Amino acid sequence: MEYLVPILLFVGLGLLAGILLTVFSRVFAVEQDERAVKVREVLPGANCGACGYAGCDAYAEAVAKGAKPNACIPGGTDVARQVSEIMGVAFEGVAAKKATIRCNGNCHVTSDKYVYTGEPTCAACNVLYSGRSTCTSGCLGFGDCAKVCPYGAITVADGVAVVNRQLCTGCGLCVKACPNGLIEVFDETQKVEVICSSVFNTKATLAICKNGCIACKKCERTCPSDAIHVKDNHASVDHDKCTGCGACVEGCPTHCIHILD
Amino acid sequence: MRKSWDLIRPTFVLVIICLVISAALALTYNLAGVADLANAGYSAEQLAEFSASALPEADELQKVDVSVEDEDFHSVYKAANGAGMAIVVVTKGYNSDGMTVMYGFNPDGVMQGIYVIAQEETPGIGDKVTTDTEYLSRFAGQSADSFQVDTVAGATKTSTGLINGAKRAFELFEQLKGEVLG
Amino acid sequence: MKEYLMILFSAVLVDNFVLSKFMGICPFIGVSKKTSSAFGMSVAVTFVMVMSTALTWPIYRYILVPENGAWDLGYLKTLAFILVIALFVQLVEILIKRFMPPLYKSLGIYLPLITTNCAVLGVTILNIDAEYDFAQSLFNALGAGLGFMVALLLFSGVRERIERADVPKMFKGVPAALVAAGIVAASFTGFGGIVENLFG
Amino acid sequence: MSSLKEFTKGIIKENPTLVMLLGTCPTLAMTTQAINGLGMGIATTFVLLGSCVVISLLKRLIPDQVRLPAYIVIIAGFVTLVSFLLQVYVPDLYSTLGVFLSLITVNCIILGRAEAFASKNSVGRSALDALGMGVGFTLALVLMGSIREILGFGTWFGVDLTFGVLEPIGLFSMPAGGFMVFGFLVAVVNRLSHYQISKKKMGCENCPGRAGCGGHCGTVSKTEGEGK
Repeated sequence: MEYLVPILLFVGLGLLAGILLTVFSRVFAVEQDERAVKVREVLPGANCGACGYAGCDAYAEAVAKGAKPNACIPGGTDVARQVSEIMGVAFEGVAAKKATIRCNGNCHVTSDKYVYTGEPTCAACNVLYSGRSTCTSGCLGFGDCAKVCPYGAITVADGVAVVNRQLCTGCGLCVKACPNGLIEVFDETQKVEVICSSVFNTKATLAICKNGCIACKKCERTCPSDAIHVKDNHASVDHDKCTGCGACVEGCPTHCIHILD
Repeated sequence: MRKSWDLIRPTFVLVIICLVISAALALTYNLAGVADLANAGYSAEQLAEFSASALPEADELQKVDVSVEDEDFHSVYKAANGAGMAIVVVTKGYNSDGMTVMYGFNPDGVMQGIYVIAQEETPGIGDKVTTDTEYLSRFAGQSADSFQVDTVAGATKTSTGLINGAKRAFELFEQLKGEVLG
Repeated sequence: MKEYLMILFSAVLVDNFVLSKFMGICPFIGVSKKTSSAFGMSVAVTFVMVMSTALTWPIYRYILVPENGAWDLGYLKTLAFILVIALFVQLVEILIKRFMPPLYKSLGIYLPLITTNCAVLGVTILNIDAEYDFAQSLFNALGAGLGFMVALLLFSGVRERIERADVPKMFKGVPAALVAAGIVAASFTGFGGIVENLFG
Repeated sequence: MSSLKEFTKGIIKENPTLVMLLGTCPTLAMTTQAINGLGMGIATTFVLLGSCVVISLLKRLIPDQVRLPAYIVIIAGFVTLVSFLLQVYVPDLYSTLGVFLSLITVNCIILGRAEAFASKNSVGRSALDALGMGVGFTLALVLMGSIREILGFGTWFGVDLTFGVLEPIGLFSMPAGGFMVFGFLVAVVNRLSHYQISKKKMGCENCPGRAGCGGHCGTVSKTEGEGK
């Protein structure tokens, strides 16, 4: 007797479980385009939004409905190739993008207005007289961008955030995290960038930061392809015209234009 | 045939697994005789250890099955050499899980001793009382009407638990005296 | 009614399932990084706990160990309970995915994690060990779920502060969180004597 | 991987408790004394070995819709078997393990290894891997148990070490102490392995909670370690 009842009980439970599961998975199947599921598995899953969609799930559904298969920047070329295979669409290369932090005001070249002992985040510090460093548009060094980077590509060295271009996938999460908007994401092939976003005039910048762009317009004159212009007291590179010749780099008196490795 | 087999295959596999496992368990459970082991209560050596402090004169305790339904009664034992009986009571101390305590009595109802079998009292505070032989020895020689044991400062809840257990044991002694000591 | 409240409060405060009974620690560490995900997780866990108690208690009382003592299959309770819980969670996941996609987006992703949660199976078994009747078991499950929620929310708040504090490198991440959990657990032992005399 | 490596990886490099942070419920609950930790470790190893072998035998037969219930029934079957053995032969260990014995079924290590490893590899490799994980888990538990017992009760495997002079610290036998000792241990392991801990080895994609915590739930991720 004690053998029969447990066996009957569990066979019944197993039967019930099996039937319910198959029925439920059949009847209540969400008409999910299985291509979207396959694309979702290929995507890295960092939900970074570089593709312009709310996350990987949203992007996968969009691809199933015909969105461009190579918009996943962090995934790079191999993800783009897999996605286009799944969708059976012609594969186009993905322009790999890298982030750059346009400030080199480390602790050796600039100083602080006050000693900040509050909440150790750039966002909080930026509220107090727009940041502790004398340069109000410079990097605060609390690493908000480092914390948000899913790939650990950004580290804070000597009070300035630095991007490790090998690890960076150009997902762009750090751009939103920086209160001073110092970070810009552009094609990996573009090598020249002005590493300063100072809004102060020549005399003020000279006093504040040795690495700062003093808006002397020397680079504007030496640039053969008219790709660099000084706007609101600091030079900025127009990446479409810039050929990466590096003429402006030597000319710059404070060496704030860098060739990115 | 192919399509329908795919449909029922998962259920079939799950049923087979459930069947095999439940059969195996039922088999081992009954063969190994786990059932009668489960509610065998305390083993002989454990009883000897308990009675050493709860009912010293008793040589060997035998379990007596009585029909007492209330919640805090656990079990009752008769001393083989007629030295009295031991009642095991579950009493509430500081911890809500309660303590299991054995109280020993000689035939005319004078408490001989007490032994705390299991307790979950707060380590370092409550459980000190349950192992403090000096305090436990105060229970010996108490009788129902002249019961006088005070609580321990700092572990009032645990010691009150032991005292309430003792009072409950006295009531149970009166109730079961006839049936157990005969 | 007083007795039910007693069970509920003792499950939430005194023997809190996470901080004193040590059940459900895996999600407690894994999911409590953000308060929003912590809240989502604890709502899902509370729901599954109450529903699985409602399912498993009758199975035990009327099938495994019936009153008339026809047979005693108490030893099979673990097997039966975990099968029922796993089945229930999987069915709920399918239903929510089909009928309430937004809810699935926020809560559904935690459902597979709940089947392997010690607290859910723990509640069902403790209900049987404590010989609670049906109503008491439901209150105990609700208390356990709320206790899980209290612990998780409290801890995710603490954890977000740890994230910002500069913790020595070897303690970064989980170790600091665990030590903080130790302190929170220590504070919970303070509730020990309250429940009994809260209701006199 | 050579079969020996398969076995040893579970003990140090990918120790389920201290590195992967799995199976934390029994780790904290059952380590008030070293002997309990040992008992729980051995019981879990037995169940892990048994279920991994059976699951890797049946891996092609179990269709995907019923994969989770089928695995759980197999694991629960082994757990009930272990509880019979303990009840008959080691009753006092059975009473100390109590409810946690039946909670081995939902121990994250077992289901984790079953899904991540046993359902993809041959029987031999799964058995070795299960044994390695089990031994690693037991060692971690005994280590935790010893620390908490020495500090909390002043004894080690029951042997009194305090010579009546030292006063044991009650905190360590309480839940709060458990969390702290576990935190310190993970920190030490973190330090010893130079922050190379990463969930990736265990396979984040197999962990049922990956959606909840976005891939690196609580451990210092590999890349972050090198980035510094």
